[in-house]
Amino acid sequence: MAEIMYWEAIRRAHDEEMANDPLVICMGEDIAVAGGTYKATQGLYDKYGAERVIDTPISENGYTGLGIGASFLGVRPIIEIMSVNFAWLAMDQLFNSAAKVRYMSGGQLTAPVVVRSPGGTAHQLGAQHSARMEKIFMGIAGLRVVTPSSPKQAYGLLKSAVRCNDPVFINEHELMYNMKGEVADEEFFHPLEGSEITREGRDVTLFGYNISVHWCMQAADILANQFAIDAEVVDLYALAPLDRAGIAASVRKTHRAVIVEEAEPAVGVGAEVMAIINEECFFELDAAPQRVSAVHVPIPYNHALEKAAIPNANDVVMAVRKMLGK
Amino acid sequence: MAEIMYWEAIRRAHDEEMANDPLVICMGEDIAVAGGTYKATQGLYDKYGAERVIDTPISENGYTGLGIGASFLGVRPIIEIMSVNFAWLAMDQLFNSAAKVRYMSGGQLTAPVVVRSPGGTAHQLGAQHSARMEKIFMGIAGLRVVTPSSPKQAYGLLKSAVRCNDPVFINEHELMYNMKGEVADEEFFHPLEGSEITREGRDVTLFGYNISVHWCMQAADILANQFAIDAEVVDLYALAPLDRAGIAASVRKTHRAVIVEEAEPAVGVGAEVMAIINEECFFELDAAPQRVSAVHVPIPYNHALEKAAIPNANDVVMAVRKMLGK
Amino acid sequence: MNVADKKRLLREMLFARRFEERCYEAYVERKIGGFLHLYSGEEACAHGVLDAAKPGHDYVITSYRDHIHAIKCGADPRKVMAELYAKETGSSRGRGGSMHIFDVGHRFMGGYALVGGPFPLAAGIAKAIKMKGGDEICICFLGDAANNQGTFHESLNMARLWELPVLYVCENNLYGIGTRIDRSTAVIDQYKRVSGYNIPSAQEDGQDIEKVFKAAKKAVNHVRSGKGPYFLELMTYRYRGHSMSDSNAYRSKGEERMWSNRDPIIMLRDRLIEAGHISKADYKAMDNEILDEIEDDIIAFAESSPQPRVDELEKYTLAENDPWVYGGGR
Amino acid sequence: MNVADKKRLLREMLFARRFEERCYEAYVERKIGGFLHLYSGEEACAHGVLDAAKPGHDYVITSYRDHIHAIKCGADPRKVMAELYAKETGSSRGRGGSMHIFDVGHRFMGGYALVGGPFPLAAGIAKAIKMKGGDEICICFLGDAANNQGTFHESLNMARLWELPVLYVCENNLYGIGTRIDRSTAVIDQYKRVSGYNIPSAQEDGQDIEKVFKAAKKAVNHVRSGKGPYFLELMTYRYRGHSMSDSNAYRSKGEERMWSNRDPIIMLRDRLIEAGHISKADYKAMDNEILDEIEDDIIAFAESSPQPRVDELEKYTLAENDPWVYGGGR
Ligand SMILES: Cc1ncc(C[n+]2csc(CCOP(=O)(O)OP(=O)(O)O)c2C)c(N)n1
Ligand SMILES: Cc1ncc(C[n+]2csc(CCOP(=O)(O)OP(=O)(O)O)c2C)c(N)n1
Ligand SMILES: [Mg+2]
Ligand SMILES: [Mg+2]
Repeated sequence: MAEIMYWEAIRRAHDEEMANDPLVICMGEDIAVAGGTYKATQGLYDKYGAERVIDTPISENGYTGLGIGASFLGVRPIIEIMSVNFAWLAMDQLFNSAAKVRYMSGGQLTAPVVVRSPGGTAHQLGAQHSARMEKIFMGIAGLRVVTPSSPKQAYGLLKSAVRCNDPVFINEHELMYNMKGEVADEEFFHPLEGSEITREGRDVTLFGYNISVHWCMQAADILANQFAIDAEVVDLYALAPLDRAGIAASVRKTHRAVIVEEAEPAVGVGAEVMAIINEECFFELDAAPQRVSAVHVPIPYNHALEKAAIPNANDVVMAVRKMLGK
Repeated sequence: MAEIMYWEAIRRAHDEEMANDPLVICMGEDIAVAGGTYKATQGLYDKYGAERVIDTPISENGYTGLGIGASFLGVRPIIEIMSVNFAWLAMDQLFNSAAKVRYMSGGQLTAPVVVRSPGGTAHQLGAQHSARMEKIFMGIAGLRVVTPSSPKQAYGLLKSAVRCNDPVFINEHELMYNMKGEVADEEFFHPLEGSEITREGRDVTLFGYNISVHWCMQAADILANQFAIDAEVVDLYALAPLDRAGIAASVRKTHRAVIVEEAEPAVGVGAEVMAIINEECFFELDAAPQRVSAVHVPIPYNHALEKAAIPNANDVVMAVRKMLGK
Repeated sequence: MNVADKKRLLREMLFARRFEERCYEAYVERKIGGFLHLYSGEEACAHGVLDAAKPGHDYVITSYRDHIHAIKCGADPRKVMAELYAKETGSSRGRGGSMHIFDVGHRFMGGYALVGGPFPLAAGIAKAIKMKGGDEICICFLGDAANNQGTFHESLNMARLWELPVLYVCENNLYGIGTRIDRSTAVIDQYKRVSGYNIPSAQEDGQDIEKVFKAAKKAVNHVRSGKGPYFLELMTYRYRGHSMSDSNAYRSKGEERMWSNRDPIIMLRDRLIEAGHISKADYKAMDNEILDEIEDDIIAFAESSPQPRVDELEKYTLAENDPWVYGGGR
Repeated sequence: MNVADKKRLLREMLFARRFEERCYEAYVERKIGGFLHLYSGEEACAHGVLDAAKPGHDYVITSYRDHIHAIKCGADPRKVMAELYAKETGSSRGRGGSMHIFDVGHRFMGGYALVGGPFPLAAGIAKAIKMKGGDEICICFLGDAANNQGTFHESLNMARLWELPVLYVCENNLYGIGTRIDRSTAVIDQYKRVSGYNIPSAQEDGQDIEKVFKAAKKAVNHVRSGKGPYFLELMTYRYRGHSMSDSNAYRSKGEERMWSNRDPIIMLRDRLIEAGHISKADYKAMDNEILDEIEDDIIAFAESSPQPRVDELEKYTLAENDPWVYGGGR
């Protein structure tokens, strides 16, 4: 078991899957010769060559569609979109082609592409480079969405996504590529559905995903140490489909829920999880579920404003304390 | 007061606004010489000429961006995207440019464009022409979203949208263009925020928008006549921002909420309204709020399957009866 | 092209015409729903090009105006009609409809309803062919107005950059719905637009199937021999409105007459009659045979086929029982 | 271009270079955050083109590599620096940052961070100019790699179709981040790519400001005289990595040396010295003056300016107190 970084875990998954199947390719801007903005494909160009590790022109809709077309014939492209903000340009092919082709062909065709992209607000990248778009990908039938919160998940989710016959969008995070974590030396595959209890607790459930799992964990520590509140943390690594049963099971246990998302609240993960709780176990609730979300603004460049726009562990602590009157 | 059709109301709003301000233009595919797929711009080409009523190439991102650029200088483009499914192609300019330019320029620039597009499932148009995408537009800061449920709203909302300094997306509906309704002969402007109580009631609130308001009204009739249930219907014509106060006020009165949306449930209007209810008036609820939504599938061509995928008044009745145990 | 081929193509094109016109009727009778885009008038394009290629072996992809391309690739016309009738026996099991005919067994990779959507998909199919090392090519048929979509530009650049075996065929019928080409496009000759990608190209009369065949042969050979993409523009005309909901009011009678004087079927028929290869009576008999086949075989099949089961509404949304969803099968 | 102009331009370009290099330092000192893209090496492009136009009168739009374009349009360098320092006195009130400099008062319509995003915006600005009947033109500066974006194709077609007064300037520095142009683009000469839109175009040495000026004069005159769009490609080179987070490892030392031998500032300086219009000492004095101005005036202003107020986080998201939100003001 080695401690490796999130980007190394992604790189390893690429490498193993490319070694395993000659039809696995990867493509994206600056991913080949330069090894990728976040190093997720470092060294693969030298190892697998230009036919399989492809620097694309700046043509997001074009190369995403190209990858989808190739996947019709069994090629398994891993497409990197350098920043999720650029994915708006590729939504047409992702949703109109990849997500719908199985259905509209009556099951004849499928588009087993993986699209990876870092979402999230990093360090002062400004309004056009700080969008959090996971909610956009989650709402459309025919696409799976996962979002790793650790190197282990980053590795295992990508491995499964490559082999799964559905199109999968993987929402990564710019601030997490250098995060370290244990990843088993043996090959493994992470489920693309479900959720994970990252910390057991009895008083309240904190639902997080991707970076917000870490805020939840920090908050749980503070709550335990300073306020004697025993929080459960649930990692929603699968955003589409969401784990209804897992969400409900935790709420049935704790009777309280706080959903923590880095994005603005409107029609987001928090709203959907709340709706699921309402539908599945409303009368189990001892308090109104709460969202901890970003402020509904384009992200400002100024650092203090940026920090004020995005939630943090302290916001989670405050929300829980308010909910429990402590 | 004349009874006119939804498309005629839109056409009239175009015409008046173009007469009022020489910088109002309209553009889109087949909207000029042919008068628009849904006749929303009929006759305007002859009246205002090719400089102001513009047939565009099939370049959704391009012409949307062009409209946005023109709006920087005070031109007020009304852009028709023939079907909301094609709007995926224009999301880049709409969200990366129009929605963010005011913020990232520190208030120096604004993009007063109106983008109109029919969403919704019509008659067997298949997976690539039946998306309901209002939820996608609602989640991003910097854009207003409205959706008319009647000719009156279609007229009044477009009028205000043209004059408002923010970018506004108007979600219309293919099945509603021929719907008739009263529109005052005198000019008027409809607010771009708020909600409207379409039917007063005491037992449960049915929240709808656009076409689903009509399902709610039908359902309310059936509920009143057959089950002695007195439903209130609230028309959420403004989807972004949503009317938190109006939503809460109605729930405080009826203590029960059903949200009716034509779209698949995931991260949609229903989820957001539920979240608002949870946040604003959770302890006023006598029952778990419910969503009545589409089935989470790409829309099939077959008519029976299509009907099964989309909710209707009867589904609303069933949901309310179940909630009230009647 | 020998006489037997010409006769066969005459029959195929006539079949295509009759098939499409029968769809028209079925639409009016409300047996077919949704959007319906007919190919009448353009038959020489698909037939000429695909006769010069290997239908069923080469991959083909196109827009919503797709019935005839599918059939020419080998799709069973009964299944195509059943699809239009929204039946479970339809080529897309009644889920797709007219705009989404698929017959992957015959390598017809589908009709797509987003204008410009197939450009990159075709390049991707060609990329896969190249990786797998086959001698297939991918042929992408699209309209003139589609070339204004950004995907055209992006795809042609990549196709050339990576030398992909893809043949782009532009069926230039002069209109995108009701907008005449000169009102949407700065450069009218579409084959000239690809010079910005250094892709060889040609323009040809799309009504004369012998000319189409010859131009396509050159194009197909170019692509199949590994020289990269090719762009072929065929000048043609659709007789009907853009779709069934189109009034077709924007075109002059004179223009329509001019084009119907160059009907691809009549031109080939008259040539064969003139050369003494067939008689008028032969032609009439063939036509009757086709009409009977369509009625007795194709329509009957579509009519009598079952509807999809409503409890299977959610099928085909995602892969079924995919082990990797649960972390792998081993 | 007379001697006074040349001297002025030498100063402007040197100022630009020093400004950018000072940004570099401030970034290293962590005074500036986010992404920072510097223009060093490319100064003759913006200065040559805009000197041939009417900065402050003509509209200008560009990408994230935008400081110098803004300043040349008339933006106060102190405000630009304050923006990089994320201060309330910054040109975008500290909300935009390096990639989003705006100075609408001087008709600098912004820097945008989505590659290819400004193509249609520029066409739209030109459309507005045309509607309003002014003699302004819109000048859109973008990189070589941006031309592979679909918006390039869509915008150039519309610009030509509607004869819009827009000048597209391609600053071809041979790379898009770490990808050399021949690895992303099938046709290397960018000015040739616009033949598909029937737009007149030219390619020019982007390091020699006199040549740039001359080529730009022709381009600007063309556009201003109502003949529609024009495309000007300038061959140039950036000295720094793509942004501060770029290692710049993908370019050879030889290539870098070749280009620095054709430094736009040094070339103009040496020409002026050779012709006896300035002395080495003059140049040195000018440089010192600039360095002092940057330090004492510009950096000092940025340093001493206040931060935005956190309670104003939500300001500028939507228009404030717009009466039409509430159904009109009457
Ligand atoms: C992205 C997108 N934009 C617009 C449309 C609406 N639309 C359908 S067909 C069409 C015209 C296409 O014309 P052309 O490419 O010439 O093909 P033709 O129908 O003439 O064969 C338009 C605008 C669409 N389906 N998809
Ligand atoms: C839509 C989009 N895709 C990708 C990027 C990432 N990116 C930023 S700059 C750049 C290279 C652009 O190169 P070029 O257009 O030549 O301009 P230069 O930086 O060389 O001036 C890339 C790929 C982006 N910002 N936006
Ligand atoms: Mg056409
Ligand atoms: Mg460049």
